Amino acid sequence: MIGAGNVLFVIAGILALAGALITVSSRNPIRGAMGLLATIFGIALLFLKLNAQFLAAIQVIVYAGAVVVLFVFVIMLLGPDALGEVGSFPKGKSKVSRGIGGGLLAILAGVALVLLAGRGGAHVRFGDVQPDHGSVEAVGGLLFSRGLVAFELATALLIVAVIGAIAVARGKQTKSHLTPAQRGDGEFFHGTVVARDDRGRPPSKGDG
Amino acid sequence: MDLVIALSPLLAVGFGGLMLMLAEAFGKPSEEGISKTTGDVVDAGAGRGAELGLGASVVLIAGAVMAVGVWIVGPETLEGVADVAPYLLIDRFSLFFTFVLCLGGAFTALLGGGYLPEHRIDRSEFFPLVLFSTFGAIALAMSGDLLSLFVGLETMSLGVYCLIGLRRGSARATEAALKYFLLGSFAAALTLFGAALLYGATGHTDLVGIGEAVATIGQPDSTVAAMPVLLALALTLAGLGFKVAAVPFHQWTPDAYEGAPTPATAFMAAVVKTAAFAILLRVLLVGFGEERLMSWGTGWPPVIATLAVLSMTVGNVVAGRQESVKRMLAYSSIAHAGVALVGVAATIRSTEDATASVLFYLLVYTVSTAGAFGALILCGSRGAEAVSYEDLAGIAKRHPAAALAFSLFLLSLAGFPPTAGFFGKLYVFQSAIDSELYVLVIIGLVNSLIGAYYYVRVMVYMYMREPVPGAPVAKPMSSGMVTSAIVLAALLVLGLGILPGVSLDMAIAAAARGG
Amino acid sequence: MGMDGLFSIFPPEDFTLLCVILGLPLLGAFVNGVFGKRLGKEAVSLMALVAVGGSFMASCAAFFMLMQRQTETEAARFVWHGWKWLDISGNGDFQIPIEIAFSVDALSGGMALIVTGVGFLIHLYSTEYMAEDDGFHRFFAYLNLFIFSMLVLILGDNLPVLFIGWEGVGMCSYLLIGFWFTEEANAVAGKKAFVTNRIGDFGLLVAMALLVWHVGALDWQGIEAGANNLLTPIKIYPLGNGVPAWLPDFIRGPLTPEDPRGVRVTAATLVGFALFLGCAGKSAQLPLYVWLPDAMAGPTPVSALIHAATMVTAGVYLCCRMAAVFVLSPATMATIAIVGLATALLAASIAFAQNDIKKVLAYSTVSQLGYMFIGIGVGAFATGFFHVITHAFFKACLFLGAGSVIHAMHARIHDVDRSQDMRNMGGMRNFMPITHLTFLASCLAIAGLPLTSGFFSKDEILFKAYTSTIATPQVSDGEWIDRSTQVTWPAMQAWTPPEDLGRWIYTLALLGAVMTAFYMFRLYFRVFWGEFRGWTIVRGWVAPAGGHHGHDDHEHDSDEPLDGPKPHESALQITVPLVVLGVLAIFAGGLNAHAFFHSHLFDDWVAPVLATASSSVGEIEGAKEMMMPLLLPGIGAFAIGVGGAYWVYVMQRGEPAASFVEKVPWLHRIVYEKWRVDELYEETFIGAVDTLGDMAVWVDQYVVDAVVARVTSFAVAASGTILRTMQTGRVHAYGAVMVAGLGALGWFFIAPQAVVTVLADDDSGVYSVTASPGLGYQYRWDEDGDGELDSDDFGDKARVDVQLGRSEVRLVQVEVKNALGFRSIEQIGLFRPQRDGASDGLAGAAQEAKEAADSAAKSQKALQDIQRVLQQAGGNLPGAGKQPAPKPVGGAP
Amino acid sequence: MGALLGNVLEHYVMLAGVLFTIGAVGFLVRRNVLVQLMSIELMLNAVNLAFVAYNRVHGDDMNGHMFVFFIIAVAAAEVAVGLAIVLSFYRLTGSVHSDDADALKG
Repeated sequence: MIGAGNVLFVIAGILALAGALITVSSRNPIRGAMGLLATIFGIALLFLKLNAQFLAAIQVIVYAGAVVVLFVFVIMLLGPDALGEVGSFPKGKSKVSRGIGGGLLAILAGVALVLLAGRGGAHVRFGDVQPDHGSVEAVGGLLFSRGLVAFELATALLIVAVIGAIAVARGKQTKSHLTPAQRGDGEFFHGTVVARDDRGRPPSKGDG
Repeated sequence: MDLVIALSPLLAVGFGGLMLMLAEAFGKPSEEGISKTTGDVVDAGAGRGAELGLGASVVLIAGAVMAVGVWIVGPETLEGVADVAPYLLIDRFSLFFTFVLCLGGAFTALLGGGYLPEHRIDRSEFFPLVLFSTFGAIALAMSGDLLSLFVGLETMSLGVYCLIGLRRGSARATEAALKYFLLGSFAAALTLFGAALLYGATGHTDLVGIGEAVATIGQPDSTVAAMPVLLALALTLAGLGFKVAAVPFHQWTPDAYEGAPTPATAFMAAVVKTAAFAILLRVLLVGFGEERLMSWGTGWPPVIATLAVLSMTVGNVVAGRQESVKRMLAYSSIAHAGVALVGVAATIRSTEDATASVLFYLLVYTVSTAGAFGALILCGSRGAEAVSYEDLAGIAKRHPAAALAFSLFLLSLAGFPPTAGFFGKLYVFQSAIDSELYVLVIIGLVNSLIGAYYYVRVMVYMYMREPVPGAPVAKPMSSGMVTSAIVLAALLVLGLGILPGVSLDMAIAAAARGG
Repeated sequence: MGMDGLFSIFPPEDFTLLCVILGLPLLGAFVNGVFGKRLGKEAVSLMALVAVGGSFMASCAAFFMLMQRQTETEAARFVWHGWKWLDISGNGDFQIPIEIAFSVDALSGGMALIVTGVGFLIHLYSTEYMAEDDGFHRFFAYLNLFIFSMLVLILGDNLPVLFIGWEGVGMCSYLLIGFWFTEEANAVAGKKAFVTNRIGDFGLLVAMALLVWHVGALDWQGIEAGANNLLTPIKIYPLGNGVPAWLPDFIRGPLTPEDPRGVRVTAATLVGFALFLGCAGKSAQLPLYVWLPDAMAGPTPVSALIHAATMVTAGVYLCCRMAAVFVLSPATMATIAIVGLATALLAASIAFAQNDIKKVLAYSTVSQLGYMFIGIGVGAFATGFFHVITHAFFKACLFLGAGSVIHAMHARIHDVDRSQDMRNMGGMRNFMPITHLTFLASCLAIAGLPLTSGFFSKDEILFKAYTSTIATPQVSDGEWIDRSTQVTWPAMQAWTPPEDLGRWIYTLALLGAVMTAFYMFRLYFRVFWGEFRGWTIVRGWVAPAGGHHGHDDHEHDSDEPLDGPKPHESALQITVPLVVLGVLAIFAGGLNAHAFFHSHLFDDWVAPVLATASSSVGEIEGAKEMMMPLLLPGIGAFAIGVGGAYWVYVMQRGEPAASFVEKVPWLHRIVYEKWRVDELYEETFIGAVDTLGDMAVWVDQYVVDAVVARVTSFAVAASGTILRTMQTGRVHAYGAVMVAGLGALGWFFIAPQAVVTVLADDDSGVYSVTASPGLGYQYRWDEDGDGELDSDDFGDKARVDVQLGRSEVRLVQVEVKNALGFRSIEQIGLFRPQRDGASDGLAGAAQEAKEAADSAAKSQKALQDIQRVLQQAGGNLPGAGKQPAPKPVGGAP
Repeated sequence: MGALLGNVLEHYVMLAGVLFTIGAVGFLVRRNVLVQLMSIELMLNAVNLAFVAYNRVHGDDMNGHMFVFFIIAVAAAEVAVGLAIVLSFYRLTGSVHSDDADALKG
């Protein structure tokens, strides 16, 4: 019998898988980002199916609302350069790349399927859960009681991310790529280190 | 109140970081010579590297002192400690690591305070990043739960990625940051999947609970499946092996070490590696400490032993072929991770002694490697940095003190008596002998022979070679902060060598509580 | 102040005089190193001399105090305890405290006298020799530091402290070799010395670890007291109990047919080998001697002090110190003697081919060190050590004399290489009489002129080589707990060297003595006799068309020097040490002149210290009567060697040739043109010798150097390069390697590992086989050995007990299934030996062992041999053993 | 089978495993740094799914849910830092091709 719940699982699963495949295979990163979005929504649906309402909401808000948007923003910022891969995949050496990629995928997926399903073991059916399983109250209550320590630790993480992202990315946003000659670092113009640079870049005394 | 005392090292570092941020944000940029010290970027707090570095090192040393204080008070007498468990375990094991990590962070801050202005990358973000990254490292070392493990690991790692990428104008630095970031995130994802499997199999995320659940496998009424646990073990080992830079999860190391600003390199070698070993020990001994998993046939000890052999051999062999001293030190750090892994594998028999030997080794390695990078910094100056062996030719004549200090740290890294490095190796190999891992010991000793070659090679260049006429040479810089860091490290290297007993006793005490 | 006064100031149990002995050179090094530049040369010299001189005086005081206390049987020993350095955990729960402690006894007291005494003379010498060097103060700081390190090495009361000195002298040697570090050769030599010594140090470290484990002590008294613990069989193969089959028998010990794994090597042998590796590195024995000749690139006083008199003898000193350990292993002793012999011969033959005066002396040093090790190896510790002392006198004198000659030559030639070349010398006795006489005295001593010091020490070594025997120790029964298995070994006898080994050593060492006498006098005659050949080597001198090299300058009249100063005798600071050492070189033999004077002062002096070791050393029957007969060949060797050299280098070049001129005119031309005679000898006799020398040099260069140094370093370098290319810089490659590593880890954990431990009891015939535990493992067995698994179902039974009859062989199988259903099968061959008292004999070679085993069985307990067959599959390192491929069985979901 | 679909733990875990594998393979074969980052996000999402599914079995302790909450937070932080580094790399080299990051090697 295929009930409504089962349909939801199938649809969400297919959505997630298809999105994932698009993400890793599309040449255009925008399309990849859209694939990621699909996966995220698929997984959010599965969260709902698993009584994880709170996480489903967070998943959509944070991933779709922040992460994917950030990706899209950066891709837009870079413009056509974001395509990045000229001729490597899926064009040019594509047969080899695709072969390797496909092979790896098949092997790893097979291994994962075989192992994770707990071969030969009985399937674990979900039982009943409390009505507040996965609700905002339940998870939130836990976050501010037992999980408070981890929560506080996460603040440090966010501070680091903020400072770090600013420190690394701030500055002139002009598209003024260094010429190959400038790409060497002022730090590294001595001796053989530069000689090893196969692009033949002459040393630069500047430090950007 | 007890809890505040117990957490004081962590709190000190965290609040210190916040204060430093405020000081940076509301401080006036140094008027004089900003363009001289920061390149093109002028921001609040820019050009104050020396002051901020001093502040950061004071905070971190305060953290170390507080760790000692809590040690003396005795973490087991503090009542509130149980409240933060299992996310943060305040025991002697984590206090030992807190001390070592604060020490490593303090070295980094001092080195940064001298290095950044000299090389015109005096970015004020450096020091809060060091503090928060150390914060993450301490949290990682303290964590007794996969959740805080993950959060601490990421806090530490994100900070380090940014420390490397801080040198915005440098393609090499950015490249190093990019590589480390991509592979680091990948490894973190692997670890996470392992965590998920463990949770699925055991229903626990705390290591003690996991350990207990794993022990029930095979009992008739057990609901825990063996296979996810084993898979999770493999994934966890891969993820943590990445952070400790064990072969074959090591390849990011030389690239990231070479591209990063040297103080950041020192941070990676000293702090990141130490914290990763702390959690590796805790995970293996608590989470996977079950008898069957610690058996030589099927458990993790043979895997760790293999990683150790590979790391020592590959690290040493490739280090000998480097032209860049910094890159050589990167490979040597891989080799040192291998030696520490020998100690981890030795926990198979004499668990406490072996753990203690790893702890002591990490302390020694932290001090020695921070000193070595400090000496490398001191040997160079803007536009004439010490990078390759040739750059260092004849430096003993131009800056005898720097050359002498460098030699001392190199000898310690090579394991010559009576430096600290010798005792580090001695204890590790001794515990391996106790566990009858003779092959490991022999391979380790042969490797330290190979290692002596390239460490001595640096000294040969410094003392016995003259620079080729016209070739670029490193011009030594002068910086009180770098000098003080080196002096501190040198005192510790000699002190730990002449009187290793005290710190070893502490390591043994730490291992007894933590294992 | 009398002796009592001294004892009240420095009580033997808190002997602070040692701090004075050690502290003065350290103080000197510190002052000269830090303030030397400002102090000026006079003050630096004074400081250095006072430091070493004071240390010498203090050593003398300590020596006299020792004489006061020492009796014939009881060794005096004064100790100073510094502080506790560290604790090492031993085998078991106890801690072994390692102290910073120093002690002095007959052995170390004598050595300290040599080091400070000869050291003082060489310091004095250096004040003149190095007078014009820019790094004067640095040189003396290093030299003082060397004396300090050497004293730490000698006086240290335990192995770790000795090791500090051991490393310290290495470092000082390194610094002093590279003293003129502008020269590339010095830098290379320094590095070579450093790296070669590290190989030796590796041995010493291993020895320390083993001593901690087996003896539980690292201080001299503790080691000596617990040395007998080393007479246990030892497990050297990492996980199994046996010894690898490819090891030669004398390392494996006697083999019994019943026990296919052989009887194990004793701990004493392993410790002995490791210690000797350390000694061979420091004392330049095969194959680690390569660094010493190169190390002569440093200043000459350094060669004299470090590379001849003191540091290189540290290995011999350590051997004497640990004599109680060495005698427990006849295999080690024999190895030491043979290695010493081979080194002595090889180095002597190389010395023929050298023209650099310092190179000849360098190889001669290596050769003499070989003799010392022969002495050690045959159990004549006191004699070997006596040779250390006499060698210190005559070799230091030779080096200093050579330095004096070089100094004189250098004043004329101003070129380091050419001023050391013997072909440019000759006739030096006319210019520098004191140097000549002292040099001659030392040459006679080293060549073994009867009644000189070298005669007594070397011939005593030869005598002992012929007559000494090492008692074969009884190896006690041993046991250890190996994981869950208890393993017991029966008592047995250790390996005994073949009986005629001593005779062979004696004969070959005699040949070496001939060679020594020859090359030393070749050196002597070419340098001091004949005509000075250095006239041509002057700045601005141009060879006439078709001119020859300097060594056959027959076109020049030696009475008409060209421009440039004549060689002249050196200053007083140089000649005084020469005279002192020369006199000692002649007369020091009186201390131990067994042969003619029946004097054995020295033997008596060190005998109490070496008493434990000596008790294991005996002599063959009638040894006393053999002394004179064995001495005569030694005197003959001296006569042949010196006579040969005289005939070749003096007679045929001098007067006899001139008298021929009148009698046989047709010979006149050839005799007149004496260089042709020279050339004839070059072609024939000397040619042959030179060829031999060249071959030895070739072996040195291409075999020893190549095998020891090049091949290994090439292998390391090549693998480094290959691994480097794998570091492509590409993120993908890195990620792929990581995933591959993860895959390998996963594979290891998922594949079931059928690792088996066997607990065997041959007496009852019950063999219990335990399969290693694993998460989610299930097992099924084939106990009866019919090749079929007994059950179709897997169970939890991880252990079976099998009962075997005598001589029965059975193949037990276990199949392991893990949680995924992957399986692995392992076969264990079990064998119960026929070991039933007198039922069947043991084959020839092992007869002795069998008797020993039988007697042990009677006296102690029933002969019991719990065997354990450890199947190595996967038990060594993962992947090392065969790892059965997992076979997926069962339905997939 | 049909009735069980979506009510059995193994189905979710298998789905998570496959997603994780797709992400890992994407990380390994793609050269575009942005896509590699997205692949890592896929892997983290797969982990999230596994955690939640397991939590459904382990009852009401909500530990798995809490873990996922933190993973999402960390992922967001990671992306912010990662994209900053990518931008910086792009500014210097004009490329988002990870094979262009090969100046450091050997």
